Amino acid sequence: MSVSIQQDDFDCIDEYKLLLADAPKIGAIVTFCGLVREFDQGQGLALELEHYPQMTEKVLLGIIAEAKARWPILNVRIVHRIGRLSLSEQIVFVGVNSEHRQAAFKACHFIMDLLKTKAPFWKKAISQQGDYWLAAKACDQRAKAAWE
Amino acid sequence: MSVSIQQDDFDCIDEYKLLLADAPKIGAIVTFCGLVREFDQGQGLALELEHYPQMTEKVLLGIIAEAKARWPILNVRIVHRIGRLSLSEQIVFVGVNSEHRQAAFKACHFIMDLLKTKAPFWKKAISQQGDYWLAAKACDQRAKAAWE
Amino acid sequence: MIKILFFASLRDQLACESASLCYSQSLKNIQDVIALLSERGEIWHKQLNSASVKVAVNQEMADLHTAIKDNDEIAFFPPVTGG
Amino acid sequence: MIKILFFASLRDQLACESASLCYSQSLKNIQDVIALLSERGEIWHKQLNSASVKVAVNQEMADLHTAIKDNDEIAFFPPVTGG
Repeated sequence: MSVSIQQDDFDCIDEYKLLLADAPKIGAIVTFCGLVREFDQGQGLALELEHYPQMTEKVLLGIIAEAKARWPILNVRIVHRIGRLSLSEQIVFVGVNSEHRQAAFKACHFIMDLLKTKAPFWKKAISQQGDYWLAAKACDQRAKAAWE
Repeated sequence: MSVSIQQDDFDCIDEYKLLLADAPKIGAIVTFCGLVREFDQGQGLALELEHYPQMTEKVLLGIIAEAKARWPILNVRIVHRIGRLSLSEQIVFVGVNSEHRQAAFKACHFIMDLLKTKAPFWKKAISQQGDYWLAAKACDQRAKAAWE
Repeated sequence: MIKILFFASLRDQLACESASLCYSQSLKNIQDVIALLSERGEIWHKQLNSASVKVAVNQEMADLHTAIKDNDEIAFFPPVTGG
Repeated sequence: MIKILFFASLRDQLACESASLCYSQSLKNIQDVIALLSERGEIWHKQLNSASVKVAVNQEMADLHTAIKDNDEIAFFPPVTGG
């Protein structure tokens, strides 16, 4: 299991291959990739991602440990980018492998829901309508609460 | 949305890129990949996958239509291999993209659970312990029932 | 003519991949088709009347009471195990 | 010394990225730290007493009653929005 926080883009195929390396012990790989979606009716230009360095890794490793305690998963890989990201760019990758699919599906979904509400990242919208910090969403809190 | 049934291996990155092509309209891509896991205490050699040609595509397109009716997803890609597959080989890929992550997570999980119980594929185990047809699993029926 | 297909372990047990039946008005539904095929011998009777056997008519899942007509394609198979 | 960090919109509003406080035994918990920082002005008072502000001590989530000690790193920030 490993976590990378980086400005550079990542290659999903490299991340996927890392999870594939556990075959034939594993039968399932589930991946999530989050992208910069268009916003402000086409006037959004980019997101600027900031984080709290040492805490981020600590929180993400804690979330992975919690997922491992809940489901029989073998390996987890998290990559999260920081800095300025244009529309369509990759922001975050979460990949999980396991023997059976249910564990990988649930763990990957759980990790994303907890990352969204616990990992110290913040997004600033860069927009033709002006720049502004994004507000946390109530639906993300509800998604996290559903795992409790 | 598209479905491929093929003997040849598939490249996850090609499938991923197809789903990425909808950016910046989408903010989430969830993928599942199923692999041939080791079995029979290391004596398993391969799986032989058989299917019912025209019905398979019909069932899979029906499952995709059901997922689209339940969640706001944009695109779905399913690839399922047939023929003889050795340990560690890729069997099936399901990829879903959407604006928000919950829809892609749920739809991808749903499609796999329904594929497992409704799509006419059968697996024969090729093993040093002898060849045999795999039996359907009760847990797969329960996973499907949980979506009703 | 009605085309009948058998898949996977069921095909192996019956040693038969496909068969054709002449359509007649006495073949109203799947139950009638199974009754007719069961006359082929003990193994046919046993396998086609098993609680686990699945049936599709024209590539759509069906059951014992599904009506059939001339030129239908009927498939019998065990529970699916793909993915 | 206690190191204080501010992130994202909170840092922008306070126009302050980091600060240091001399540790003293009167600084028992986060509440005491907020009281001391609030003396810096109206904006500090308002922002640090907001219901939405989050706090971490040594990179672990904390609350008003979390005890502090010398050399701790305390961070204040708005609700997270990553992923």
